[in-house]
Amino acid sequence: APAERSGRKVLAAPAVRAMARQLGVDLGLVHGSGPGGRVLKDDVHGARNGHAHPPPELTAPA
Amino acid sequence: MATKTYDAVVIGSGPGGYVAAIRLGQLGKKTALVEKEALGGVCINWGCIPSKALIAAANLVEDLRGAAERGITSEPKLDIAKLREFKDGVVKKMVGGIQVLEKGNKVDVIQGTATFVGPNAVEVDGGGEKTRLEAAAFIVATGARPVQIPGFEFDGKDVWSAKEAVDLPEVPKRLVVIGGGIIGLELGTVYAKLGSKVTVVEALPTILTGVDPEAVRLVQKSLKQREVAIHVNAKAKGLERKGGELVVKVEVDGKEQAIPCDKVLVAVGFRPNSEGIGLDKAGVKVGPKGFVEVNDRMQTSAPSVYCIGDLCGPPLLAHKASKEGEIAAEVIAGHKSVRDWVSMPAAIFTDPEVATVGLSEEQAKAQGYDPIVGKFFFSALGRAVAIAHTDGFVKVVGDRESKLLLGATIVGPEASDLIAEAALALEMGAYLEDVGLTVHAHPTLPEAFMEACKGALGEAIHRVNA
Amino acid sequence: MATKTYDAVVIGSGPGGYVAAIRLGQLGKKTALVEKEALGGVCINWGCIPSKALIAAANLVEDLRGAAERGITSEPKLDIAKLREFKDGVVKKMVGGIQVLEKGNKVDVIQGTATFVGPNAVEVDGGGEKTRLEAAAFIVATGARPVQIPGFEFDGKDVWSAKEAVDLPEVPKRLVVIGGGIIGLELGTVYAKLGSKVTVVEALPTILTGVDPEAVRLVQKSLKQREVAIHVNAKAKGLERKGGELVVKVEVDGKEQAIPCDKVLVAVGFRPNSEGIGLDKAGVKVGPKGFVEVNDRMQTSAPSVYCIGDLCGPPLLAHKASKEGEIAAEVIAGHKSVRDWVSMPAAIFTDPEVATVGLSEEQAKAQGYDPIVGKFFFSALGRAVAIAHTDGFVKVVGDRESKLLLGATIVGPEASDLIAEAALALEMGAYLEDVGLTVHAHPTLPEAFMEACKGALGEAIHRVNA
Ligand SMILES: Cc1cc2nc3c(=O)[nH]c(=O)nc-3n(C[C@H](O)[C@H](O)[C@H](O)COP(=O)(O)OP(=O)(O)OC[C@H]3O[C@@H](n4cnc5c(N)ncnc54)[C@H](O)[C@@H]3O)c2cc1C
Ligand SMILES: Cc1cc2nc3c(=O)[nH]c(=O)nc-3n(C[C@H](O)[C@H](O)[C@H](O)COP(=O)(O)OP(=O)(O)OC[C@H]3O[C@@H](n4cnc5c(N)ncnc54)[C@H](O)[C@@H]3O)c2cc1C
Repeated sequence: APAERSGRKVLAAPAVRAMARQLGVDLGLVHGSGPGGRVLKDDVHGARNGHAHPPPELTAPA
Repeated sequence: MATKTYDAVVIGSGPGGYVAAIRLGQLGKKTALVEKEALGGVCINWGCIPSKALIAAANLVEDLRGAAERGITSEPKLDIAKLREFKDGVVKKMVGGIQVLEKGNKVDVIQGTATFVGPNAVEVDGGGEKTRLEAAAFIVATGARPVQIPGFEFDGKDVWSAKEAVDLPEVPKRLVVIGGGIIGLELGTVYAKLGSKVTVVEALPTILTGVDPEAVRLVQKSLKQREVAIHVNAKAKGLERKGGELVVKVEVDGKEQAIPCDKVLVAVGFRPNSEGIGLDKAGVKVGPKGFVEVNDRMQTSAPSVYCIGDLCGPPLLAHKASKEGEIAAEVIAGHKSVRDWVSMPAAIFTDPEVATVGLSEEQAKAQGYDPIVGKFFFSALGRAVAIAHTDGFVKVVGDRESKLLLGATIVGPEASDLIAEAALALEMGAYLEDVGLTVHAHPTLPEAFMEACKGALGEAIHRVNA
Repeated sequence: MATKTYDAVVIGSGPGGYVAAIRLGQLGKKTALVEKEALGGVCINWGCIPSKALIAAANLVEDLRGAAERGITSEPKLDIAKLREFKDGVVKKMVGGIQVLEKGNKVDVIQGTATFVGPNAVEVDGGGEKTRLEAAAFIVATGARPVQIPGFEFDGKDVWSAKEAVDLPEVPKRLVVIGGGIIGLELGTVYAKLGSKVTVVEALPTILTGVDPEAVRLVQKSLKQREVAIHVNAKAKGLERKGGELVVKVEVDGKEQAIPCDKVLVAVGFRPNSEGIGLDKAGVKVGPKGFVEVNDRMQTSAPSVYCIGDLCGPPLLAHKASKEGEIAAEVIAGHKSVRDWVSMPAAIFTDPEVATVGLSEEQAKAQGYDPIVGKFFFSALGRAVAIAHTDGFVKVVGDRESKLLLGATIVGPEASDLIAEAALALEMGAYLEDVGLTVHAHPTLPEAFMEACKGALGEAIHRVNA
């Protein structure tokens, strides 16, 4: 993904990154449900509860 | 020798150290902050803050000179002593503020020079009296100092460092500034506006190396309008004193020139203050250029020692020092904080101001992006025209494929403030469209950022798209 | 009568209409823009733009008056004719810019008054010559006009509307401003700074109704420092002319007062220009207060007619009009655009400036949030102290549970520019922490926004947290 080129592994806002660190979740393994795959807080929660790769129907835009 | 024990000891009270100490206090750590000179470090005492007080005052005088077209005429008189007093008052106010903040966060401020005697102890020499401070963790934030060049040793009289220049002892008739970087140009501009005939001597092929060339062109144009002479590819070879005046010898393209003047300001860079503080005793590894090596949690090679700010390397910026101070404090307090910023904005308070964040077009290419660029000139922006500050532009760089915003360069009125929105956009992972779709109040300067982002997508409103 | 056919016709060339036309052109629609007066509407000709040109000039004069503490003394002389010329030049430049933009986007600009003769046709009266324009889609953007009050009919001589006040025909010795809202105070402040003795008469219990009371207090304080008299709960009853001077009769708490003056500015609101343009012929429903009813795609009750800007209701703001113009144009071009903004910033160019976006604390409560508030005063910010503009604060409102940012109020230097970052933050769905973790350049004004966000979380650095 192009985002990798800027040295940023995943598209996520600072609060989401901080939360993932705190919870010990690897953002690189989280499916981002935001625009363009942006990882949101809910995605991190989901990943932590064992849904590292949620089924696509759960992440399709509403 | 008395011994005191703390959870953490911070050495150096610049924007790195004083912020780290506040944050440690906030997080419940018993903290000492050791400072050998004035609280606040370079930034508060003779850097960011006082330089900007002078710049703002000089800008006001300058604004006046250009105000005749708006029907405002005046012959401003300048009382340098009064301006210096104002600047001193600003510094005093900020230093007092830091004192209150440290106290409010239960930080002990200790006056003296700290030297490591082991990985968990420093000795503080407070002028005669010595104290031993023991702690589980140390944050070293001793900053950096101006580089001297042979033949131009700082004497506080004829040859100034930034420190003397910011102190504004006088407005010399003729000032030679060696070094056309940020600090040299910020201060050179102040003196030019206050009445000095300024000559800038820069060894590299351009002033403001590393800054967007179009931005540099605008700064250069404005310096020339203020009759500032600029010599690039020029090496300062030596200084002579001839009957009351100074003569700076300069080599340009192999030919020697002599520039007579009354004061010389040398602003060619900063070197880290890593010697003489016993870093070896603590087991801290120092890199080849004297900067302390750290990882992204601000940890050095010694498990008990953290290092932040100018001391651990570029960019030498106050807000970088403060951010690293917060991170180090949080790591000491057991948080999982890490240096993971996407954007580290930089502001240059020349005239016009220049501010940058993220990637330039060149950097984007170098990182493998196919960049798209959007540009909007302040001369087309209602707010800029209304306030009679139309020099400059906003330029944004995005990724052609994903349309992610990658960086921004802003030149013009309030550029230093306007960059904040771009920094937030980058940090949030915004697309060009996110900025373009966000309503921006009219008439305001940030509309230019919005238009530049739209322009990169071929959808600018106030510029005919290519 | 000649007939021309377009894909879309835009009526009214204010910031709503002229932007809509540009966007339609951009999207490949054959477009006409009809204007009966000057291109640019209220905003460009006697609203946002020229008022800010006057405000900026008045601020410069004012800055000078306060500059003695910085060692700058001067006796500025003001040439009103010259300032008016400058302001006219600013307007001319912006109008010229719009012309270029319309042309560049292949929009036909037609001078004249448009009246609907059916849902798909208007007649344009260009002074004698009439043209019929037929189109599949119309965007109506005829804006609004100042409200008159009985006894104070605008005569362009003694009783000014904003239009005359912005034109700056003279600086009256004594000016009574009826209406302590945004426009009345912005212009009242200009005249006070230029030398008028200003009295504000406001019918409600406070000036700037709806704005954060703390912000209002600061504006009020600064008005009083400029010797502006403020009467609240005061009803303007009538105007008398007595031997060369005017006397405004005011009722305060049931008692009548007489305020002698030289000019009266009435700024008590705007009413929509929905009459006389044949909206009924087009089948467009007009609401009880004269505003045209639209849905979130700017569609009226008539399928061919869209309506944007002041004409379709509050807030009466130029950037709202422009945004709606873009949306209407995109909907006409088949895009799925919709009015879905989270943030609609508003800027008030008083002294200090006030800018708001999102929810206030009260609004947050009313919407069922448990709000947390963070506040940071400019008096504690290095940049503000250095530029000698320390009045004001940034106040942010967040949601206690989720820590989402809900809104911001900024009072102080450059507030109108600083609100952009907050607007983007809201639009991006930022948490308080997102702003707090974003590096902000030092020393700059937006650091106050960062500190306020951190403060709401109990983690401000430059303020001792409660
Ligand atoms: C003229 C000028 C203008 C500038 N403008 C800007 C600007 O606009 N924006 C910006 O971001 N940056 C600016 N900078 C750079 C900025 O000042 C530095 O990046 C910043 O001060 C670095 O902070 P620091 O905490 O790392 O160290 P410093 O501020 O250098 O503080 C180090 C402190 O450590 C103390 N110290 C050293 N050794 C010991 C010891 N052994 N024991 C006890 N105390 C010790 C020193 O006395 C000093 O107070 C400017 C610099 C200058 C010179
Ligand atoms: C003194 C002042 C200061 C202001 N400052 C600000 C500010 O700082 N920020 C801000 O956001 N807003 C400001 N406003 C408000 C802003 O000007 C309006 O919100 C904005 O102009 C509305 O735009 P519009 O396109 O809806 O209509 P308008 O700008 O009112 O334009 C309507 C146009 O339609 C034309 N028209 C009307 N009927 C017809 C017809 N039948 N045929 C052809 N043409 C027709 C009119 O001649 C006019 O040019 C200010 C207003 C005033 C008076």
